[in-house]
Amino acid sequence: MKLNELVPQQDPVDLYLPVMSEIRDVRPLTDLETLYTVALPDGRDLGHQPGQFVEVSLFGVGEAPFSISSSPTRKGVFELGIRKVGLLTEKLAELKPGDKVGIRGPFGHGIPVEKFRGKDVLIVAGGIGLVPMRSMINYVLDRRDEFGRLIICYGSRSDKELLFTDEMESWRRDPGVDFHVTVDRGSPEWEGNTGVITTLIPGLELDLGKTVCCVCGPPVMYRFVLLALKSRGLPDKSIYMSLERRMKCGVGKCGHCQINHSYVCQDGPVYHYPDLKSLEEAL
Amino acid sequence: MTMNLDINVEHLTRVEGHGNIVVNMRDGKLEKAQLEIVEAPRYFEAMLKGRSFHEAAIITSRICGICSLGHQITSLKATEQALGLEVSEQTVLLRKLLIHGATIQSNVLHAYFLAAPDFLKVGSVFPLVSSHPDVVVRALRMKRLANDIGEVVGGRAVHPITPVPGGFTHIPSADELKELKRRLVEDMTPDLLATVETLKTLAGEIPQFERETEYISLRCDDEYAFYDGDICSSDTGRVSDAMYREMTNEFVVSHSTSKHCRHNRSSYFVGALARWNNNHDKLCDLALQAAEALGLKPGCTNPYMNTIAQVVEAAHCTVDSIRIIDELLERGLQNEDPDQEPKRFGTGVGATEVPRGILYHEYTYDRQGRIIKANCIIPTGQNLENIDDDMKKLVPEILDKSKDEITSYLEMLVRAYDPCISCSVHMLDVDFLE
Amino acid sequence: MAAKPRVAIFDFTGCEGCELNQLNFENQLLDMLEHVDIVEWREAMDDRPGEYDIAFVEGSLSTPDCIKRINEIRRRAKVLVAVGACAVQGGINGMKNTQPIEEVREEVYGKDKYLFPTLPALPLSAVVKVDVNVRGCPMTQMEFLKVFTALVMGKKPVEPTSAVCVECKLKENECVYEKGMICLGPVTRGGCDAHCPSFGQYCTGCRGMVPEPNLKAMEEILVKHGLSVNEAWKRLHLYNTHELEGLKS
Amino acid sequence: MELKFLASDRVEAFVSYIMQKKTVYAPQRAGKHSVALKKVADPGAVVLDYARTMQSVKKFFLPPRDELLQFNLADQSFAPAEVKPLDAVLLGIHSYDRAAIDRLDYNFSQGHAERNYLTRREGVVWVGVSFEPDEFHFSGSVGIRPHDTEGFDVFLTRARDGYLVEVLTNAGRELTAGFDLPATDQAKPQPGHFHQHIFLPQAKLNEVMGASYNNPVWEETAEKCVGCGSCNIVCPTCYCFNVEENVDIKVSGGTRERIWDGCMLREFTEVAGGEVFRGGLAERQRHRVMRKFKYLSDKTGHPWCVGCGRCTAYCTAGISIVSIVNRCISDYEKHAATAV
Ligand SMILES: Cc1cc2nc3c(=O)[nH]c(=O)nc-3n(C[C@H](O)[C@H](O)[C@H](O)COP(=O)(O)OP(=O)(O)OC[C@H]3O[C@@H](n4cnc5c(N)ncnc54)[C@H](O)[C@@H]3O)c2cc1C
Ligand code: SF4
Ligand code: SF4
Ligand code: SF4
Repeated sequence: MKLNELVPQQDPVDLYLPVMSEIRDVRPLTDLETLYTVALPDGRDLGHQPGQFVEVSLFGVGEAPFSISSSPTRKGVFELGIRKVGLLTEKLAELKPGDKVGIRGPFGHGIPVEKFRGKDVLIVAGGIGLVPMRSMINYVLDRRDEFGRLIICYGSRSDKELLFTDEMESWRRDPGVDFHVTVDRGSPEWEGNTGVITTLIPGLELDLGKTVCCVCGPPVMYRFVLLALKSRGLPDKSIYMSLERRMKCGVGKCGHCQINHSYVCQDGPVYHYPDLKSLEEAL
Repeated sequence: MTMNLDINVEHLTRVEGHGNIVVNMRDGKLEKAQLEIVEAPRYFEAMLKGRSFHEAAIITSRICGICSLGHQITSLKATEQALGLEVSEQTVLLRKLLIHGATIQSNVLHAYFLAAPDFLKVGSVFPLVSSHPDVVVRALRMKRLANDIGEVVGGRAVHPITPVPGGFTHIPSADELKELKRRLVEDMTPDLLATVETLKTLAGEIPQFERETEYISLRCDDEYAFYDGDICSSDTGRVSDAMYREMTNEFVVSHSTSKHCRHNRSSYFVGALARWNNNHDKLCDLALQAAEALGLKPGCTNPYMNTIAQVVEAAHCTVDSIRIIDELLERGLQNEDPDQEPKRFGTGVGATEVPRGILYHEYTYDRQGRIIKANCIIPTGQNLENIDDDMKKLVPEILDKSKDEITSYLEMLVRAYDPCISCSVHMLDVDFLE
Repeated sequence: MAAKPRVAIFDFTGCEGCELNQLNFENQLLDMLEHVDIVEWREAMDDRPGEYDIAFVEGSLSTPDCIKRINEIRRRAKVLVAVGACAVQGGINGMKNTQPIEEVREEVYGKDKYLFPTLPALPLSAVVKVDVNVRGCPMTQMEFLKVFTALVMGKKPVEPTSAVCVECKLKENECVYEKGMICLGPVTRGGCDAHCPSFGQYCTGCRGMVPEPNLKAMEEILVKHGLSVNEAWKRLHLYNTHELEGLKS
Repeated sequence: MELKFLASDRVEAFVSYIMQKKTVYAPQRAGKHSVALKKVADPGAVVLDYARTMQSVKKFFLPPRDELLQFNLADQSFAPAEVKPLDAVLLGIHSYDRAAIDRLDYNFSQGHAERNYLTRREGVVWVGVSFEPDEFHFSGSVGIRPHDTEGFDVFLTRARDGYLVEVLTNAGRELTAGFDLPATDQAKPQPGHFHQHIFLPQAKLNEVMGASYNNPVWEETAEKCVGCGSCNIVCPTCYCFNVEENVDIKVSGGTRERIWDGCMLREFTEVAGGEVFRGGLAERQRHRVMRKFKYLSDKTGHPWCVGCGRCTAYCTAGISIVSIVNRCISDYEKHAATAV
């Protein structure tokens, strides 16, 4: 077929214009991370899937992708958990309730929740990877009867860097949640597990035929977690992973997030692991 | 009357580069009155050694950002003479236009930003932004236009890009030149007249101090010399630029990282006042009117009047820039390739009048077109001995004043020379033995 | 920011062209003064108070006194900005570093050499922490304005990392290699809008090297275009002796 | 198709004529050795005989610096950038550059269709011209010949003493109507020969490139490559961009702009914290070439390289995309031969 016949005909859209939205609440999570509650104008709903992201911008500073940390079941506002690492995130850290940010999205391929429905849900989150996974966790908690067990493995560099510690308490107490947490290096007060996140996996109680897993964390983590899950016998088709890449547009135009033939902002950030195997540069 | 006096102005402000003024008087006897140059030496000889002729002007331009255009043009002249490179008439016209731009910008900068605060008894130009906004806006407008000449013709006002051995890498368009001309006529000329008016009101602030000395500048028969000419001394007359070493006679003194110079007397003066004294007959009418209005007379021996001579020159450069642009437009601008095929490898000297006075570069090239020997004598270095001599005469004459006043007279004296200390510590005078 | 940031401007060993370039913001100067208070600037003013938020520093460090002064400036400044090639990467002054310093002094001052102590020319970052770089020889005005507005907004300025060639290509400049000249643009950090090639002159490398430059490949290009290996490295060293020496070790 | 004739000495009159109808952009001298597409002011300055322009027509639809919006810092308001249809004649365009626009059209309409690009694309009348392949052209290897008229409204084929004119569409008829173009019975001359070839049809290339992921050619090329990104920035089918904020000196407002970017640049995949996902020059070079001959062609069946030769012509290191691809092919064939 000729190329110009492949060109889809659709109405062009202003892809890069943000919707000015209000910061409703700012809650520090640690020294570096802050949780923002954001409201679109006119009480509009963001309408996202767990695992999707939005592009957040401040005029004169920049724009960057951030995962939505709240569950779509909680309406009216949404939450972003942001780590202070550079230009934009440092300026975001100065924001107060009532300030405005630009929002575009939601973008990307989130967690295919229908594939998780009726299954045991295993979440493996490293560091800031808990931010997007929290959306799924709360989604499952809000629709408890639609899912089987909820197993959460969370690893952090130190106990000082643990996110959502208050929510963690409720997960710990919730009999329907199997919650495990470990830190690489604990402070003297730390009484929990120490060691990298993979040390949690051998001890998990898993119903292999019924478990679907989603992994999110720093780039180095994936390979080791995969090995650990494999040695537990979890089939590849039951694994999903959320990847991070540099991205500018969020809509498949700017090219930054490309991994081989795949655009993370379009085909990801959440990938089905079997699809990732054909992407040499992915992991 | 003060019998003991110690003045030590460390890191004199509002001059280019680092210098201290030191005066000691014991029991009415002046022990020391000198400008100490403490700027770190730069060792340009180590940088030039073995460098290609393409790079000579790029490197020497970095001797001083304030005088970068002057160093560049002078360096190109020396290189071209050494290698037998020909330049076109258009190149010469464009270079003269560039020199005018640089002279106007430097003289305006000095008069308004460095010297004027002295007359108005403030520490810097910044308070003037609110007290004399129209004056500041005018000064900025004049400086911008002067810099735009540098940007349009040279690609950049500081460390210009386009002048290279044998010509230019890029020439301005006719439209760009026409626009410069329009602004020179419509903005610069009235601004100059206004500057003269402003200065007239301040004329009383200029100290009355006279000391006869030798004035050295370029001189040429058909114009007020900046680019071409012989070396001319008010004491001994004209000699060719090849004789520059005999005219400068550099020597090391312990209180200065810059070498000093002398010729017929213990010291001599270079710069706007020297050019005025030697060449006032070649100035255009506008400049002569400005001189008249500001009380600048031929044979002036008051070094404080150097600032006035600079303003007079700015007027001349403006009028002459308009003339050069007309000539360029009339000839039609040609895209010419610079001549970069050396015809010989030898020694060449360049001498140019830059804002602070006469500047010399001399290079010797080997058969690969690499520098084996370089020498460069800069105006501030030539003036240093004259400044010390002025101070030695001035201090005893003003001993009835307070120490603060004496200090400020001395600071103003040094600033009047518009010294460029960055330049003066270039340290280029060495023979490289390969 | 509540109060206007206080700005101080300092110079070390260099040509002062960068400072002059700051005075050359004729069209922007008054707007700039709306946003900051300039509290110290030897080249332009007398006052010398001790407190400031942002220090713009030009020039490389080349005497023991320089080292003392820069430490003092660092101690007092919240943000230290290195301005121009001399301050950022040692610049042209660095060329003397490859020659034994005693010899150089001997050549220049003869028996008087001990009158004036001197060190190898160092970039500021060799002695103190530098927060922001404004590159170029002279400093690139466009970049200075970007840094200036960023600091006024209280945000971290972004440093360009890609080669000058990118900017040349964006402007569709005729590559000076096509004119039979050489150019260091391929390994030189952009951010100047390819100023020199836009005026037909080759890029001399004044903005320093791109991160992780492929110098072997650059040497090959220069040699292919007629320079000897020795001359190729001389050209690369012009502004970047300190950086190249660092890459070597 | 009826052929008409435009004599060389009437080209200028033809350009003046169409200039009365629409703005015209055409190749003109830009420097001593180069030709660039620029708005025509002087019809005599148009150059129809040229090898290539450094930047293709892409620059009109996806400008090197493209304002996305203007913002006001005081009240946090913004206004979208004004984007207008180009609405002009693009005269003297080579077939491969027209083919590149088909590829960009695809990129900017699939998935999310982008207003900025698609709006500018409107109102263009394409007047092509044949080209004589030089040492770098190889578009024949990707199925684009010097005489191809596809996508053009009017096409000029270089012939003796002038050009054979084909008026191909209504837009073309409208543009040329009223200008006297006599019919001719001259036959279209044979297109010129290419001096560069990829030795395999595209259908097979996907397979070859798919097998070349670990070919040593990437590391070998990386030794010569300085990573300057010129190859990306001159490519007519590269469309990657970065986004920057520009704040005015009054710090009262500014613009958000996108600027061409390239996958050969190290920072392209760098994220906060310093992780670079394609750090090595070999990986970057591989990505660039795979993008042209595999990643996007797998999806659409069309190569994303149009054989213009720019990336090779403007590479100061002399890296040739044709040599890279041919090397992959010969290694693949060698491997296939030994495997049998
Ligand atoms: C799909 C996705 C989801 C993300 N979710 C979160 C989240 O929930 N919380 C969080 O704290 N961070 C998240 N990140 C990372 C976040 O985008 C970066 O921390 C952020 O871009 C850093 O911007 P900066 O301006 O502060 O940093 P700088 O280092 O100053 O970055 C400058 C520019 O580089 C680009 N860039 C840098 N790092 C990244 C990156 N990691 N990803 C994409 N572009 C980058 C951006 O365009 C940014 O404007 C996510 C990234 C992706 C791709
Ligand atoms: S002129 Fe220099 S910087 Fe510009 S493209 Fe050519 S090599 Fe690169
Ligand atoms: S143009 Fe050549 S040297 Fe530059 S990045 Fe591309 S392949 Fe490498
Ligand atoms: S990859 Fe090279 S030859 Fe192919 S279209 Fe791009 S620039 Fe032209």
